Amino acid sequence: MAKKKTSAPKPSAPKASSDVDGDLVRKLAKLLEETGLTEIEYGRDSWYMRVAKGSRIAAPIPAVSPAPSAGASRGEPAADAPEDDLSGHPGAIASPMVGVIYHAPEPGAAPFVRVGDQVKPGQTLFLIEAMKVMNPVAATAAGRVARILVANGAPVEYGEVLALIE
Amino acid sequence: MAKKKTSAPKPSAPKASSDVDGDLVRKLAKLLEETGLTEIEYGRDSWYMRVAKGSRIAAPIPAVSPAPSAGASRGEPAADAPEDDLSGHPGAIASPMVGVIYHAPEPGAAPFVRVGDQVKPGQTLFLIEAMKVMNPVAATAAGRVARILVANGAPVEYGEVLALIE
Amino acid sequence: MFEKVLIANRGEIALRIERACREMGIATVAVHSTADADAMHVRLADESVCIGPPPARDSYLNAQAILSAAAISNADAIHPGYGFLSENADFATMVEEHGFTFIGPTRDHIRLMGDKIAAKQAMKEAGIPCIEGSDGPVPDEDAAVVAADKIGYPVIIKAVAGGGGRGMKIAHSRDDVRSFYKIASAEAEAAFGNGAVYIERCLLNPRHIEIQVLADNHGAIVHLGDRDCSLQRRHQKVLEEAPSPAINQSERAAIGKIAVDAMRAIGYHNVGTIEFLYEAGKFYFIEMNTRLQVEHPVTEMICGLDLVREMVRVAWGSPLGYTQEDIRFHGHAIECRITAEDPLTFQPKPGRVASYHAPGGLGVRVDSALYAGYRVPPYYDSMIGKLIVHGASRNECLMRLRRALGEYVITGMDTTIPFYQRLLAEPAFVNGTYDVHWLGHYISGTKPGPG
Amino acid sequence: MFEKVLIANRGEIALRIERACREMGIATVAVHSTADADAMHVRLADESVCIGPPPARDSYLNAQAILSAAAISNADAIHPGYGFLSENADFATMVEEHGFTFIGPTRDHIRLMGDKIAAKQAMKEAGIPCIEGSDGPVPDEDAAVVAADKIGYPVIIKAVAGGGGRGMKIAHSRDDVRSFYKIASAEAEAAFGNGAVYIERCLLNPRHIEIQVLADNHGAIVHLGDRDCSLQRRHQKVLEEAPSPAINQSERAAIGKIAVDAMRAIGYHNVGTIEFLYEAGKFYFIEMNTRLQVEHPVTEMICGLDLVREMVRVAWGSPLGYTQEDIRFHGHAIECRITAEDPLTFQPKPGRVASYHAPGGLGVRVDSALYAGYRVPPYYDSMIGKLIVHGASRNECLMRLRRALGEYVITGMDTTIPFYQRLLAEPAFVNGTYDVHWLGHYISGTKPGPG
Repeated sequence: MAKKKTSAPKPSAPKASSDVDGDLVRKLAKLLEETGLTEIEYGRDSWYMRVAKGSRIAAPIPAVSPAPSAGASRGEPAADAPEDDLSGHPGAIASPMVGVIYHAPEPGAAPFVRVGDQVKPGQTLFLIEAMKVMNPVAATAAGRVARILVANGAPVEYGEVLALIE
Repeated sequence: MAKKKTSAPKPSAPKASSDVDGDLVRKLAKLLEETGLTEIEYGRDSWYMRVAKGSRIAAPIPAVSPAPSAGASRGEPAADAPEDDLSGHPGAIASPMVGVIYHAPEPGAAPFVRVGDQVKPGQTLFLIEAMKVMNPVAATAAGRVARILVANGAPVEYGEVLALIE
Repeated sequence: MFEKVLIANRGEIALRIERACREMGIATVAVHSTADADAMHVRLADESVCIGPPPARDSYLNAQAILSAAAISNADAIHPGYGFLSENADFATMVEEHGFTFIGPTRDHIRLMGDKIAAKQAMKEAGIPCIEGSDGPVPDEDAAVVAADKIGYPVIIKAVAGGGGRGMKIAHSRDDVRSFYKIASAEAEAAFGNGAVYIERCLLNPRHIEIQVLADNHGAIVHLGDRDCSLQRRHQKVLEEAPSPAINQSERAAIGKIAVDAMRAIGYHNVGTIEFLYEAGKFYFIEMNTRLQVEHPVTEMICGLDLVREMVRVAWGSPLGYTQEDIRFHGHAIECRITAEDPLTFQPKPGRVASYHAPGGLGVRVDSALYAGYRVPPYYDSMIGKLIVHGASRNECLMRLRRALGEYVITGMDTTIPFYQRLLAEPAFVNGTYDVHWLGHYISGTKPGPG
Repeated sequence: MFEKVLIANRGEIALRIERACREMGIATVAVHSTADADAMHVRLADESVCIGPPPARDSYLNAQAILSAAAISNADAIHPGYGFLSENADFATMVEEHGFTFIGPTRDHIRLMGDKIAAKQAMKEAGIPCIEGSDGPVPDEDAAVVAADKIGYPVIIKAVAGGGGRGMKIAHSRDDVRSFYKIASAEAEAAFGNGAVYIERCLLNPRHIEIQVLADNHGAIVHLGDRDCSLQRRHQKVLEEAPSPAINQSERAAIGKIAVDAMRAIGYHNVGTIEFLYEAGKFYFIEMNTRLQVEHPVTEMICGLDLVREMVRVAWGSPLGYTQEDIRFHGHAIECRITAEDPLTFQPKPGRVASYHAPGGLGVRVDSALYAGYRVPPYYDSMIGKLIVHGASRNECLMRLRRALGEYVITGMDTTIPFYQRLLAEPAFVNGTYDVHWLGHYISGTKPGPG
């Protein structure tokens, strides 16, 4: 009968994995053979894996975020994960403001700290210039300067990791 | 620093790895064997896991698809899964065409078959009227008429299950 | 033309401005709080700068951080969007003093219109109709009656020092004025220590109708017609349409001309909106907004102009290049402000968008920064998108709105889409007969009060 | 008005028609093959009927199944969309004979225009410019020269019985005619057993420009301007724009008037498109399409009409209600046909849409039946959506197209979006100087041949 929508919109379709290159297909085929599985699904972008034996069923690949992005849409590289990871580092010194960072009190002077230096809490590590005012960035704990992550004179944004103290 | 998109758009998901993790597949295959499951799904990114045992034919997945539908958008009920399930029944008699179904050769006459009747292959079960032509629908195998699913005079669409022969 | 514009905003309006800049070949800098690192306006901009933690006062209202972001990204100009710092004359001043162009009106006009009393005075002098009143306190009953007679009934007797309804009385006749004068004065004395009262025309069932103006820096000024924003909940606009179903072509032209003349008189630049109450064929000035408005798309749809592009062009110093006679209005447009709120109680409910599918097809425009997987942060306004539809007639527009709302899929969180679907069944909306009070009564389930 | 319309199509055009019907308050019936049970046009229709298995000949081309579906769903009328049965005069006849209204031209006009020789003759008689030719075979060299002199050089010598380029020679001068006449005739004799050749004007770098017409059943006819569809790959249109960047206002008005006069002469009803080759200021009839076309949205964008709504209204018997003078063109529109193909090789690649996010904002329209999770079936056309942009000028339109393509996200499968992004960097496209051969050369990486 004609399906009135009061009774019969259809649930979504079953699906299988698709869109893989030949080598990948061959590799998966070989794995099927080797393991005696009847099915392997495999995801991309936000990882997914599914293996099955015997029956064939429908299962969703978890939704990947379809958000547009200037980078992605232009096919440009899209990862600075390592940089992001540092924000979770216990000794990370994050920028308290947007501005330009300086390693030394004035041009030509020695830097406040160098990698390897021991620092005390409250010791000035950098200056950040914002709106023509120099703001000191101080160490929050004692330790050794393990890494300095921004170059002298570089612009920094809020929360950007400037250095690691260990 | 200001994030130029040439160098630093933020990924929302881990980068795709085009290499299939063969070890993972082998590990999951071994788990299948060991546990007697027929299926393992596995995800990442806010985690996902699913195991299954025994065969399931069609799994309607809740909320997998964001497709608009007239029914859904009006908050109307949206499932006739039981009806759909019958299409996989081995004794299902599916309508070969769109039309109006008749149980009997003419108004007032006895129906071709009733539930419980034994039928032979080729035996007429129904007539379907399409474009003013009556087309017989015949049994494809011998068996007992287990269910008749459409009322006399009802419109039927292509592939709609008309009866079950067991 | 500008090479790079910093957008000091977030959400759909940041995206809206980015789109306009991109279409003009201008690079964009998005600023964002840490809560918005994954927001669409950040993803789609050419560059982004994190300017602070989630609270708006530390990020989107942090003028210093925004100016530092403009400095380190070498932006030429700053577009403030709406809300946040968009009507902050001090911010506009700082922007200019740091050598950036502020894409909006002059700081002086922002300041003038930000002072509601000075604004009313200036607009009155510039010929904008304001509500008739006694021009100061009335000393006694007889003076009150004289003033009320001159204004016409009903009038409202209000405490000069007042607010909140105390010392406020509606008088429908001379007798009422005589009866209520002393009561109002006594209430005012009791409440505010000042018994002085004044008299104004009382509007019972006004509509909110506003006029969009656009001016370049060379003396060219046009109006882009009217918008009807009478559907309000707690003084927040909920749905806007253009043109207003309540006024006709000649009223439109007349109030438009008055607006243009007034803008010329005060030397206004860039975009602005003059808001009026409208009742019984007359307009009464409320206030002027010296910025782009949320509801600007309905104007764009009927007059075929890109208002953000025009703002940028005019801020650069380009001439309008057209006159009032070139502005033509086509059809009708309606905008729904979709919010992350319970569609019955309007309680804000931020959450994660599980799936997202925007409506498409002829006459449908969606301005939204949502996407599947996006988490709506709890720190900011609950508006998550605007659905704008355009049709040859108001009826076609309503039918298209119904169709588009039915196609719009946002799962995983509550939105006000179902509210708008219900609204489309209300005769007062369909017939366009609503006033500014109607929606409040509709939502609370109460009957409108006596007219 | 019709109460229920059956849409005998699938994909974006079925959705397009559904949207128009819904906005007119008309119920819709979707038909579908078993492969399309989850398609958007099925999900969004009021009712759906499965009419057959995946192959189109058994479902979307199955006239009997479609008419049965119309009968069991009590539809009043059938809209055929484009492709499938839309230009099948027998189907139109069956539809009418079974008591349904066919939403399109009359069966006689469909049949006439389906016969390319009869169509050309009829159009010529109705005043439509056709390519100049010898009106039949030329018996010898001298006759060939006389004919060629009259037509003007270059001319093409073609086999009467021919096709596929054999027996076909381009002659740039009298000497060429004399040199090539015998060769062409001999080749024709060898290839087709018939040495007769005729002579036609040779177009070297033509554009494809077409005129949209619309007629009611009461004698009112308008043209809705032109579309330039010169960007073709293997005779398939790839991108269309309106108006053509190659013709001016007076050429447009002139060819439009010729089209309207011709349609009046043949008593045409509903929509139709007269396709021309255009070169050096002259139009030459190719064929007439008696249906809605894929590229109709660019016309809608610039003239503000809903063509599907107009088709339905006119089929019902409603008068147009406007005249040619009421039709005004605003700005410029471009349509990209997004296909599920490799963006370099154009190899069709059906697949599953992993995520989907359509571009939004001012001047952007998406007509697509895709959604996240949808599996594009391998049985039908590879077109999965149309991106249509409108702008005040062609340049604004191009900038907006670039912006919108950049926002369009379809993952999980290949689409031609990257192809269009590359196209936007090509001077021949940006400057609008392309002809019908340009895209083929661009894609194959070859230089255009000598002019």
